[in-house]
Amino acid sequence: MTAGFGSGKSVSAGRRARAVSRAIGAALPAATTLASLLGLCLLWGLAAGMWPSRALPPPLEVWRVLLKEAASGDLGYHLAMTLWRVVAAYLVAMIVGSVIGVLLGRYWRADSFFNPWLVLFLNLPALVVIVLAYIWFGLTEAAAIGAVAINKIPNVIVTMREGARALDPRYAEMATVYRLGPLDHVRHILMPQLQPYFAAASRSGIALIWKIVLVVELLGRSNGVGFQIYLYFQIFDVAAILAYTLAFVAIMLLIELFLVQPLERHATRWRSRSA
Amino acid sequence: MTAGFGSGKSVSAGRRARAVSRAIGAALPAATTLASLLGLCLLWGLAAGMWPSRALPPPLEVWRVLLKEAASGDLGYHLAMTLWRVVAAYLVAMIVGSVIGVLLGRYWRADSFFNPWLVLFLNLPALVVIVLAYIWFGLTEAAAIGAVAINKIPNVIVTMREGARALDPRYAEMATVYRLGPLDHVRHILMPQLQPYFAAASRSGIALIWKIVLVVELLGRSNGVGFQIYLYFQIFDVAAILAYTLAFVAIMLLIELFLVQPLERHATRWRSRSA
Amino acid sequence: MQPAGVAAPLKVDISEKTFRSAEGVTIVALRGLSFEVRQGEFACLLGPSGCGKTTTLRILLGLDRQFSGSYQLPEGGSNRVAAVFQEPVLLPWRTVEQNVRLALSARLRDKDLDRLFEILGLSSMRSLYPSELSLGLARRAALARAFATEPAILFLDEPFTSLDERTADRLRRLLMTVWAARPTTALMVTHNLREALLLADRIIVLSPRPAQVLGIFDVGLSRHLRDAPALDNLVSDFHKTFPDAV
Amino acid sequence: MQPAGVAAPLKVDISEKTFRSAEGVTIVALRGLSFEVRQGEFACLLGPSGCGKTTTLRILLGLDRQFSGSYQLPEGGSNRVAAVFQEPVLLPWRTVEQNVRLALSARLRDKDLDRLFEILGLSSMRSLYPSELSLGLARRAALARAFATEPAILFLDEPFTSLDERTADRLRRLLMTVWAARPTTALMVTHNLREALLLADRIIVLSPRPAQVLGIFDVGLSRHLRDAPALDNLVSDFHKTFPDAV
Amino acid sequence: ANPSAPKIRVGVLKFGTVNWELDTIKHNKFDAANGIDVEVVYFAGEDASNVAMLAGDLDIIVSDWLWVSRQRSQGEDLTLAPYSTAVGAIMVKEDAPIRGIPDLVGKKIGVAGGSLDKSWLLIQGLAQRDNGIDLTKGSEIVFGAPPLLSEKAISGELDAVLNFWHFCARLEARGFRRLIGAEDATKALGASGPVSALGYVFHDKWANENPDVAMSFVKASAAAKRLLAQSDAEWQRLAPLVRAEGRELEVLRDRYREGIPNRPLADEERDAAKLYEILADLGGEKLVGEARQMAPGTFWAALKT
Ligand SMILES: Nc1ncnc2c1ncn2[C@@H]1O[C@H](COP(=O)(O)OP(=O)(O)OP(=O)(O)O)[C@@H](O)[C@H]1O
Ligand SMILES: Nc1ncnc2c1ncn2[C@@H]1O[C@H](COP(=O)(O)OP(=O)(O)OP(=O)(O)O)[C@@H](O)[C@H]1O
Ligand SMILES: [Mg+2]
Ligand SMILES: [Mg+2]
Repeated sequence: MTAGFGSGKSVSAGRRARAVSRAIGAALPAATTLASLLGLCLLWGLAAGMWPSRALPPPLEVWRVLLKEAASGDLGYHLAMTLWRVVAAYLVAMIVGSVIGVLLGRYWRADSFFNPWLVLFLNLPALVVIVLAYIWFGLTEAAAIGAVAINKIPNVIVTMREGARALDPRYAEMATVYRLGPLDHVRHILMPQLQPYFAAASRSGIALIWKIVLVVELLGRSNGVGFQIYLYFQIFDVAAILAYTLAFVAIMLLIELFLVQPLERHATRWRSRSA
Repeated sequence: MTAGFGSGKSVSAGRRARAVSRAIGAALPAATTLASLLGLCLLWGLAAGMWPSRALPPPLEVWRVLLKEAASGDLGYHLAMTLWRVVAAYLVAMIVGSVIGVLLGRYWRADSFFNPWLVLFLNLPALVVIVLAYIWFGLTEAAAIGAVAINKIPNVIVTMREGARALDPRYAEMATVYRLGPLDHVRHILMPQLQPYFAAASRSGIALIWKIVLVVELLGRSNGVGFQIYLYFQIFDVAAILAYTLAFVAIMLLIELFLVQPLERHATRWRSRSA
Repeated sequence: MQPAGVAAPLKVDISEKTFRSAEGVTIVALRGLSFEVRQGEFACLLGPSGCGKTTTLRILLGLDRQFSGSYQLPEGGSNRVAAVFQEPVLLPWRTVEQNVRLALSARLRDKDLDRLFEILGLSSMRSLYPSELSLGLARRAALARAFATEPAILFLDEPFTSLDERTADRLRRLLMTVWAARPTTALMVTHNLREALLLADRIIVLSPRPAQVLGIFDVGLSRHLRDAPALDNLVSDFHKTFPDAV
Repeated sequence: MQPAGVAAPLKVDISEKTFRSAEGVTIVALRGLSFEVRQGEFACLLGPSGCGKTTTLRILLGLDRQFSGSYQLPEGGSNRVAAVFQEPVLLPWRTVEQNVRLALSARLRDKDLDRLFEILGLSSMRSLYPSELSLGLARRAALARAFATEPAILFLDEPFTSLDERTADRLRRLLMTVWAARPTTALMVTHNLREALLLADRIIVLSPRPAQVLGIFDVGLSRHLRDAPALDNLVSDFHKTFPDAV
Repeated sequence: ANPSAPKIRVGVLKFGTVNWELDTIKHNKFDAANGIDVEVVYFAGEDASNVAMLAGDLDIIVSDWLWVSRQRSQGEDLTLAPYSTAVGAIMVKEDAPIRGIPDLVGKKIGVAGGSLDKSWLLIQGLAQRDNGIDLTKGSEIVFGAPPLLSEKAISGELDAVLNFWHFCARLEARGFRRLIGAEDATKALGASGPVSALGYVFHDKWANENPDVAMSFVKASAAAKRLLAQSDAEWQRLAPLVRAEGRELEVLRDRYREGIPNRPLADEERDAAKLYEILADLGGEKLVGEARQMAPGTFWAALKT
C-alpha cells in the first residue's frame, strides 16, 4: 500500500556517486579526452587490421610519418603557415559576421532586403570566391585570407541572426528603463544571450575555415597544410595526409581543452547544470 | 518647463507609417527580393563596366550563357543531379546530426567523452573523407552522399548541442509533472526551443552541403554542377561558372522565399515581432 | 506502513536538502522537515519568504532528487499530479488553450473546457499566446491547466497572487469545487494567512531557512462556517498559537 | 502647460491603446485613460486583473510607443526613472549584486550597498545567480535595483507579492524611506487595498478592460496616523465610495 | 557497334587532351574496327580519375609513369602504355627581357603541379647543374592551379610560368614564347630522346586476363593518333571539344602532333629509368617513396615485342 517513488537511501547514494564522478569529470577533462582518443585509436587500429588497405594506414604508421615530418621541420612550418591563415580569417569572419548578423536579426526591413544577397554569398562555391579573389587582388596572403573570410562570413551571419531574433525583449526593456550605456548593453544584455550562437558559429566556423584554407592553399599558395596534403594526395600517400590532418586536429583539441572549454564553463556557470 | 518625451502626434504618425510598411513587407516579400536582386545586378554591372576583365563578365553575358546551357538541356540535367544529392545529404545530415547533437547537449558525460571525436570529424578535410569513402565504397552515389553527410554532420551536432545546452529547464519540469509522452515532449517542448538552432544549422547547412557536393562531384562523379564548374574552370570560362552557380543560387532563393520563410514565420509567430 | 484498507497519507521526511551555488556558497534549504497530509485533506504551507517552501514542493514533484530523506505520495498520486508553479510556466509558443490541453492525458485531450475558461475569465483569451497575457491572466491559465487534469494530488505554489481580491475569491471557490469533486490531496503554499484559514484543513507553519515545522494549526471549523467574523477569530487564534510566525 | 516655477506633474492622457494578437484578435487595453500625479506625490493604480495597468506603466516607461494619446513626465524624470516590473526581470547570467550595480549610473556604480542588502535580507545572497533565488528573494533583488538608483520617478508593478507579511511590511517602510529621501514621484500598481491605503496620497481606481479611471480616492490622513484601526476606517470609506471596485 | 564487343571503361577529363583522342576513336569507330567497345567516363579532374582507378571503377586512365612506378613499388599492379611525350615548359611573354635560365633569378615564377612536379624538378636540376642556380632560392616561386597561373601570366603578375603543355600551347597563341621545355631538360640531363610523360594506365591483372582487348585498345589509339597527325579536318571537327579556334587550335594541334610517341618502348623504358634516378635525387623520398629505382614492369611488357 505504500506508493512512494522516492526513497532516501537510493537517492542520496545516487547523489554521492554523481558528485564524485562530476568532480572527476570537472577536474580531469584531459583524462577523459585521453581515454576518448585512445578508444578512437583502438577502433581505428582494429579497422585497419581487419581491412588492410592503402587507403587506411594503421595509426602507428601515421604516427611514424608524423614524427618524421616533425623532425624535418616541415610539419612545424606548414602548420604554422596554415594556423596563422586560419586565425586571421577566423577573426575577420567572426567580427564582421557577428555585427552584420545581429543587425540583420534586429532590423527586419534591412534583413528582408539583404537576405537575397546573403543567400547568394552563402551559396557561392569556395572555388569561385577564391579564384575571383586571387584574380583581383593577386596571389597574395591578403587575397587568400580575404577569400576565406568571405566564404565564412555568411555562415556566421546566418547563425548570429537567429540568435538576434531569439533575444528576450524583457532584458532589453530593463536596459532601456535603467538607461544602460551602449557598451554595457552589448556586454551584459546582448553577449550573454548570443553566447550559445556565438559558440556554435565559432566551433563549426573554425572547422569550416580550416577546410577552406586547405582549398585556398591548394589553389594558390606555396605552403601550408593544404599545399602539403594536396602534394601527398597526388602521390596517394594517405598516411602523410592523415599525419598532417591529425596534427591540425591535435592543435584544435588542445585549444578546445585549454581555451574554449574553460572559457565556456565560465560563461555558462550561471546555468544550473543538468545531470 | 514641460519635460515630456512622448508626444501623441508623432507617435501615432510613426505607428501608421510602420503599419503600412509592415504590410508591404509582409505581403510582398517577393517584391523586396526582386528589388534587392536588381540592386545587386546593378552593382555587378557597374563593377564589370568599370574594370572589364575575363574574370568578371557582365551580368548580361552570364545570362546569355545561362540561356544557352538551359536550352541545350545540360543545365537542367546537371542541376537536377546536384540537387538530388544535396537534398539526400541534407536529410541524412540534419536528422543524424540533430539527434546526436541534442543527446550530447543533454548528457554531459557522453559529451565529454565524444567531444574529441567530434573535433576530429569536424576538422577532417572534405578531401580526406571523400577519397576514403570512394575508395572503400566505390564510386557510387551512396558513397558520394554519405561522404557529404559525414562532412556536414559534425557541424549540425555542434550547433544543436549548443541549443540543447541552452534549453530552459522549467519547461521540461512542467512536462515531467504533467507526464507528457515522449512524442509530445519532443514536439511541444524540445522542437520550439531548438527551432532557432535548427534554422541556423539548416541554412548554413544546405550551403555547406552544396559546397561539398561540388567537391564530391569534382572528385568522382560524371555529372552535376560541381563537375561542370570544374570543367569550365580548366578553360577559365568564368561566365559559365557563374551561370551554373547562379542557377543553383536561384533555386535556393526560391526555396527560401516560398518554403523556408513562410514556415519560419509560422514557427515564430508567437514571438512579439520587434520593429 | 499503513494497515491495509486505510488510505496512505502524503508523508514527508526530509533530513536535509543543501544547494551549492555556482559561486561555491552552500545553502541549507531544509533540515529535518517532516509532516503528513492525510489523503483527501487540504493543507497549507506557511512560512517566511525564502524558507524552502518551493524547494519542498519540487522534491515532492520529483523534480529534485538530490536530497537526503524520503517521502511517500498517497496512493494513485504518482500518475495524477497537478501543480501550479510559483511562476506560470506556460509554453510561450503555444496558445492558452493548447497549453491547457497539452497537460491533459490522452483520455481527456478533447474535453470541453468552456466552463472552466469562463469561470477563470479566459474565454476571450483562448487563442492568445502567453506573451500577450497580463501576469494575472497567465496565472489563471496555469490554474486552468492544473484544474483541467482532474488530479489526485494538487500542489499549489502561491496560486492567487497578482489577482484582484474579487477574482481571487472566485478562484478560491473554484479550487474548493475542484478539490471536493473527487478525493484530492492538496498542498498549497501561501503567504496570505486569511486565505490559508479559509481553505485549509490544517496549516503547517515553517521556520525561516533551513525550513523546519514550527507547528501545525488545525482549522477545526467546518468550511461553510468560515465567514468574515469567524475568520477574524481564527486569525487571532492563530496569532496566539504562533506569536512569532507571519 | 505649467506656469514657470511650478513643478510639472506626471500627466497621462491616452486616448487608445490596442493590441493585435498574433492570431489576429484585437484587444483594446486602454481607452480614454487620463490622470495626473503631482510631482513628489505617491499614487496607486488599483484595478481588476487584466485591465491594463501594466500596459499603462509600459507606455510611461517608453517601452511601448504604439498608442494614441500623449503623456508627460515630471521634470528631470526622463533620465532618472526606476521601475520594478511585475516579474523580477533579473539578468540570469549576472549575480544579484551585479544586477543591482548594473542599473546604477556611472557616478553611483561603486556605491556602498551593504545597508540596502541587509534591510532586504539579501546580504548572504549577493553572489548568487537569479536562478538560485526563491521568487520572493528575486523580487527583493528587483526592489534593491530600483531603490539603489535614487530615482526621480518610481514605477512599481505589484512589488510586494510573493512575500510574507512581515517582510512585506519591512519593505513598505523601506519604500517610504526611499520615496521621502528626495522629491520622488511614485506610481504603484497593487491589488492590495490596505497596502494602497497605507502608502498612497491618492488611489486611482480603474475599470475593467479597456481601462478608464473610475474615480480617485484621496487619502487625506497623514501617513504617521495610519495605524490598523485608521486603516480599517479608510477601507470602509473606500468601499462606500467605490462599492463596485475591488 | 557490335553488342558482343568487350567493353573498356576509360576515365578522362572531359575537356582534357586525352578526350580528343578518345573522341576521335569513338567518332571514327576505331574501337569497333578493333573489336572492342570503348566507354568514356568523364571526370572533372585528374585526381578524380586516379581515385576512380584505385577504387576499381575503371579499366583504363591516363596518368604519368612516375605515379605508376610509385604505385607499383607499393604493391599496386599498375602498368602503362605510352600516350604522349608532350611535357610542360616555362613560358614568358614574347617581349620579356628573359632569354635564359639565369634571367629567371629574382623573378616571380608560377609553377603548376606543385613542388614535386616532374618538369619543375628537371628544370630545377638543369639550372643547378649548368648555371649553379637554385631557382627555389633565387626567385619567387608561386605554386597554384594551372588555369589560375595562366591567367596570372597573361595579366603580367607573373614574369614566367611553368605549366602543362596544353596551357603552354594556349599561351603561345596569346603572345608567349617557350623559354625552356622540360624535354630540353630531359635531354640535357642524359635522356637519349623524348620519354612518354603520360600513358594509358591499367592493371596487370586486367591486361593479363584480356590481352587481346588491351592490345586492341592500343591499336585503336594508334589509329586515332595517325588520323590526328595527318588530318587537319579532324581537328576542325574537334574544335568545340578543344575549346579553341584559329591560331590557338593550330598551336595545340602542332604541339599535340609533336607529342605523339614514336620510339621503341625499350628505348623509352631505358630513358625513363635513367630519369627516375635523376628525379629520385632531385625530389628525394617525397617524390619517389622508398624505391630508388623505377619499378620493373612500369611499362607494359607486352608492347616490347
Ligand atoms: N538552485 C539553487 N541553488 C542555490 N540555492 C538555491 C537554489 N534554489 C533555491 N535556493 C535557495 O534555497 C532557499 C529556499 O528557496 P525556496 O525557493 O524553496 O524558497 P521559498 O520558501 O519558496 O521562498 P518564496 O516564498 O520567496 O518563494 C533560498 O534561500 C534560495 O536562495
Ligand atoms: N502583446 C500583447 N498582445 C496582445 N494583447 C496584450 C498584449 N499585452 C497585453 N495584452 C492584453 O492587454 C490587456 C491588459 O494587459 P495588462 O498586462 O496591462 O493587464 P494588467 O492590468 O497589468 O493585469 P494584471 O493585474 O493581471 O497584471 C490584457 O487583456 C492582455 O491580454
Ligand atoms: Mg517559493
Ligand atoms: Mg500587470
